[in-house]
Amino acid sequence: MPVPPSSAAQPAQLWPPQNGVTVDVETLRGLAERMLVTRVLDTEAVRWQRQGILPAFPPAIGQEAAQVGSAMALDRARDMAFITYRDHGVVVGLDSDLTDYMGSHLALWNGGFADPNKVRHSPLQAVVGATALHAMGWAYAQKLDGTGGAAIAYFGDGASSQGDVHEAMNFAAVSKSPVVFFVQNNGWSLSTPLDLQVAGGSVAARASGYSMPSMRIDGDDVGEVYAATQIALEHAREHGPVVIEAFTYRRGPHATSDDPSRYRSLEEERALGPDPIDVARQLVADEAWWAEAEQRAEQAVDAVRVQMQSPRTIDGNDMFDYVFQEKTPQLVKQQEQWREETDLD
Amino acid sequence: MPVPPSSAAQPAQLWPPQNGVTVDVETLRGLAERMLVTRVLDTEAVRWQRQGILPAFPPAIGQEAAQVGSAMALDRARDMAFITYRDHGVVVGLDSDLTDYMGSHLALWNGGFADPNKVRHSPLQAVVGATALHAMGWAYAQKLDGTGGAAIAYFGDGASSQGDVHEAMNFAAVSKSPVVFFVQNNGWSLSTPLDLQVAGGSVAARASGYSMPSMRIDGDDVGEVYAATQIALEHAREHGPVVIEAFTYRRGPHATSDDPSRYRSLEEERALGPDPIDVARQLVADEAWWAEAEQRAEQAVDAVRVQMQSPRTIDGNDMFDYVFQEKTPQLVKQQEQWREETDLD
Amino acid sequence: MTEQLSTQKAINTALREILADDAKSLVFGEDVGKLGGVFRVTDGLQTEFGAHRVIDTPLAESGILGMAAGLAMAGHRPIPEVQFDGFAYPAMNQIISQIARTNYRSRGATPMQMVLRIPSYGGIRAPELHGESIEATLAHVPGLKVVSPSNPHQAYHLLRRAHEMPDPVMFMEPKSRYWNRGDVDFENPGDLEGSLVAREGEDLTIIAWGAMVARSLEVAELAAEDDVSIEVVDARWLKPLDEDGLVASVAKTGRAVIVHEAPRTAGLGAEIGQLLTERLWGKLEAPVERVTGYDVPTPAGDLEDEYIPSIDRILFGVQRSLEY
Amino acid sequence: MTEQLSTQKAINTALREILADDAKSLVFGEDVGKLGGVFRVTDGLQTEFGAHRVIDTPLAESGILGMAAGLAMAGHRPIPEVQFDGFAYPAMNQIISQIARTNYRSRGATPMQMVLRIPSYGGIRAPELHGESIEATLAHVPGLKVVSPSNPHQAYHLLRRAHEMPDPVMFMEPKSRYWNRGDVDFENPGDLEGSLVAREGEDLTIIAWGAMVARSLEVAELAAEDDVSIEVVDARWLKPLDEDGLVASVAKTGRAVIVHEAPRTAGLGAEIGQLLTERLWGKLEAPVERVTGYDVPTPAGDLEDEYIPSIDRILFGVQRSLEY
Ligand SMILES: Cc1ncc(C[n+]2csc(CCOP(=O)(O)OP(=O)(O)O)c2C)c(N)n1
Ligand SMILES: Cc1ncc(C[n+]2csc(CCOP(=O)(O)OP(=O)(O)O)c2C)c(N)n1
Ligand SMILES: [Mg+2]
Ligand SMILES: [Mg+2]
Repeated sequence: MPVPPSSAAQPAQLWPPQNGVTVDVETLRGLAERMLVTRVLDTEAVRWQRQGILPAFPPAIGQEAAQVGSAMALDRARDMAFITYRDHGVVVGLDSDLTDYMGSHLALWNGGFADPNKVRHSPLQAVVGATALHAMGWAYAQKLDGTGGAAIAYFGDGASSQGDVHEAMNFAAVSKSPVVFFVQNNGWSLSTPLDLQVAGGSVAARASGYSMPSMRIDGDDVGEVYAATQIALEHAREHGPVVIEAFTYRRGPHATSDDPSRYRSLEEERALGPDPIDVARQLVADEAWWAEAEQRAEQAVDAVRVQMQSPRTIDGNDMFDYVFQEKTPQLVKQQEQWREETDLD
Repeated sequence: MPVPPSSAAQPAQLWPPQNGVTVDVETLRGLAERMLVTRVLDTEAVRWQRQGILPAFPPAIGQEAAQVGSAMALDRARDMAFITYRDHGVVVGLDSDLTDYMGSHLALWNGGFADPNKVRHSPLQAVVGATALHAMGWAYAQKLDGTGGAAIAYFGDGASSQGDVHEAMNFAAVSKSPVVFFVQNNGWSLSTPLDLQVAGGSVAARASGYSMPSMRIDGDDVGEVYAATQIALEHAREHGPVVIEAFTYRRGPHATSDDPSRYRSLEEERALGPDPIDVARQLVADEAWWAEAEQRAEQAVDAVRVQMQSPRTIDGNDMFDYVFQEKTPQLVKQQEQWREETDLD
Repeated sequence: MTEQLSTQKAINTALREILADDAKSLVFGEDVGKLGGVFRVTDGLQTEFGAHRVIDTPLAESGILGMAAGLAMAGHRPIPEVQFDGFAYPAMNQIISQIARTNYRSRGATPMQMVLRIPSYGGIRAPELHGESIEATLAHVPGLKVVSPSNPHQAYHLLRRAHEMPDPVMFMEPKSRYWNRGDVDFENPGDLEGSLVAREGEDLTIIAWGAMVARSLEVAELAAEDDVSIEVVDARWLKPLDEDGLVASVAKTGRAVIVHEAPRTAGLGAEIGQLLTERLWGKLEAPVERVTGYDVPTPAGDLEDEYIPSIDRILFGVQRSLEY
Repeated sequence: MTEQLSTQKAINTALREILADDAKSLVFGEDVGKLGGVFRVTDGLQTEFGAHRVIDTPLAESGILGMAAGLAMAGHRPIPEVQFDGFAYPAMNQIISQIARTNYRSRGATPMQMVLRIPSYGGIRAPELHGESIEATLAHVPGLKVVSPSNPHQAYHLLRRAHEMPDPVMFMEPKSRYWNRGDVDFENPGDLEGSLVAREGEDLTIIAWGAMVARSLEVAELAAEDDVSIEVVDARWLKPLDEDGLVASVAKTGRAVIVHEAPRTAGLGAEIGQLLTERLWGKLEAPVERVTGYDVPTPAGDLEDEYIPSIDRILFGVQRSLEY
């Protein structure tokens, strides 16, 4: 066969937008406020872990702009976010119930307590890469149902190495499903640096191989993230999938159990460029408002702490009750035996 | 994080070569002769299937140039091919024992009878995509051992959708392992056409996403395939992985059980451009030699037919003897029971 | 209304009716659309319901099952196919970590209502990985239900039933039986829960599923000539197992032989044997016998008959049990 | 020479010695290099043996196992790791279709000599999919061998032994026991084949593996206070199972309780129970008891203690068996 022309359709150039980016003050405040909540939640959660309230915690410190900015671009009436273990900022950005969400980090319940259909985000996904496929399937359903909804799949630079991410991107591009693949390239997958993880160093670079548009953005500038995600979502609704690669940095450890000094130096951590929270503060440029917002964030997180520590109605029965919609006789029997053997204690 | 520069290293441009391609007459004859053997084998095998000698067969008709041309570029002293169910031309191109190879299509033995280390190709792989990973691992071993050997992974446009292919390409590019990913883009994966399979239509287009060089070649021109594969192998030995996408066409059914008229029309099949065998005939440009080569090919395949039908020493014991290098007591017992219950028949 | 159909046609009919009745259902997988599937099980469905609901997907099983999970989260009721049993392995992560757990993870808010069709087991002289029996692997996974029909009537009704169930059902179709015909009574499904006595008998119970049911019925026929009365139970539901039904039959006969194609070690025969022993302690005349595939990779076609339990091997099992 | 080591350190020591002794061995997986693994099992190895032999791979389990297969084809003896049990699922296709079969497929010409290290089972309050017990799934696969050490001495010696074996060995490390210390006698491995009597007893045999061995020993200790003499057998090799060893113990005591963390249905307890019943027909005083995880996805940390067999639950199992 003669070689066909190099690429049928060059993917659309979505970024940077021709007219630049402007985000109005109200929106910026909304974004900044939620970034603050995320930061405080993260900082507090690390403390709660030390106090033994949480068994472990994976802080998102440094990724607030990427998470909050993208989540707030979603249309909660019809869109859906597929999140991982480190996407607290998305949960905050969607105004989801933080106590419900923390149920999962409390080791109370796999995935948390919230109903995904109400809060517009999935239970938190522990298997890296899986969000991409679920977002793709969910997005295909929106096309079928004509809802105009789009899915956003969150995953990391490490997750991008999973075969599932390739399968999802290819399926989505073939079927032109409304998905935004939102990669937080934070430089690290646990202890593994980008150059050992992502050949070529950029996940977005893979998009054109699928004839899919991609956007490489500063993930620490919340205005940029917000605007870019809006553009991507609109493109996705009309034409199909888009990859956003938000460059950011994991400023904390992989999780509370991790010791980053084993694999990266303090110098490296310090040479990062500005903290996204500081970037937002400059964008908002209203110190009085900022001080109030900080206080509100602390109150909000404190309320979570209080609620989190009041006892929840979870017990071993839940373990049996949610395996199926229709419980099997075996489970009924096992549950009975469990009750007998536990009650006798 | 500020967005890093678009792509650190643009992959090398390997194709077309600056000085064009010239393949000497002797080499061309060697290639053409093996293409003929492949074509005759395929044609005969379809007949054998109709006669009930083979339970099924997946002809490679139309892909002889891609397969023979690439296989003959290998250095058999140190390289290794990882093949699938449709790569007879590679087996022929490596002068591997065809009767041993046909053992697998005869349903005598999964993978055939040949020792991969001797014939320099893997047992035929039934799981699409797996060749890419095995080639990658094998290639990494060559780097460790300093053999200078390279692996070539054969797979199809359909197989390219498997997550394993992505994982293999990424690993290979990160570790700069000497692999050539040789995609036969024959337009179809069983009944599924390219546009439903490969977003964007080209597997090679994905290579740059991994900062890996790629070559898009006419897979029906055996000289081009041979030259391109040589270039790719040399690059791989020195610098790391390369993707070759050989554009070709599956001129036959997916397998003898398949009925292509259910999904493609005769018109489409006829509008294909020249048969690779005819291309080779023109390249050789020696009709007398060609006629003799055709005869030799028929004799060679006839010898295979004769050998294939003489009984082989395979019996149910083999089923137990090759599961492990060190047989388990359970298998010893099961084998005994099998003998008892079969001997009594 | 009763019609003589092949299992393949019975499943095709069930799929057509599901697609017609349930706007939220979709069928997808490799080559299920234009080709109608390698076994023609989905023949004609794309023409009738469109390429958006009967979808030729890219060649990627993890993707197919992950897509199914996403669709189910959106309230659709997908009916994906993996082309052959052995190609369920690349999808195991999506099946085990995702499909089996999403209902649990979401506390019932996002059920995984779907039927995964898996052409299963050996017997058609196919290459390796085209004749796997993966029921034990699936049955071990919390959150999955597993069913395997043995004839056209069962295939039609169990598929319709599985589609209605709110939990993920692994539907294991015995591919060697696709072309065998039998009566399908559309109006009278019979009981679709649990196991089914396929033939009554007094002396011994054979428990089988899929293609091994027909073979066990042949064995029972042969044994009857020697005045041995064998009851054949079609287990059908492999998860949950119909403990009471299986126990009832073996309580009556006192002896059980379990037949399956999967390798012996840690196969479902072990679970059923152990269950029967637990429930019928002191009432069994002999240990539960297993006639199974060997602990070897399903061999190439020419050795297939040596691997899959044959009539002779089942008869040996019966004899061992009777002579205990 | 005998030293007090944790299981984690014992495995680390074995790996260091293997890398030093065998130039064809390599260790790789996610974060095994610079970090030394999330459990520090590979601590220091990259510094000592170089990043080419102790490799931080990309985050892709199917890739890791596929790479291992390719390496083994080239005559290397890889020791890959999956970071947690639940992340073996994405690699199942490479494990089942490739690693378990390549020796067979090539008629023994390309053995798959490798050890896959899998930090396994629950007990550390980790999130979901970090506490899976996948031994039954692996043991059902023809072509794999499966072993699980229960203490530092076993961990050290079984790993060294597994590395020498010419077949692929799944090495299931009980992660909740990584930090428990015990004597490792480097010169005297003891018998490394088959099962091991961890405590002798007369009245009943508990069969366990991994972390459940220590728990069963506690149960035996408690039972001794009530004058019940329990023999605890550490099964160790889960494929092939040490049938003779298990049978010998239960022949002596007449009663068996099998303890495992995996879900009950189609777990390895079923296979062992059925085996014991087949081999000891008429000699058992009670049906073989199983004390196992429930048929539910391994729950989040707070419910973990409800799921994993507790001392109480094992004692109930013992009581059921004794009172039968
Ligand atoms: C399939 C799978 N393999 C391994 C892990 C263990 N693991 C959890 S997070 C992580 C690193 C992820 O890196 P990245 O995707 O970049 O996300 P980040 O942690 O940076 O947010 C690993 C290896 C996992 N969760 N899932
Ligand atoms: C993992 C896996 N899934 C499904 C199949 C069934 N199957 C065999 S060949 C084939 C089509 C392959 O197409 P392609 O990769 O383009 O190779 P070609 O047949 O064109 O040579 C399919 C779906 C398989 N062998 N392996
Ligand atoms: Mg990261
Ligand atoms: Mg093809």
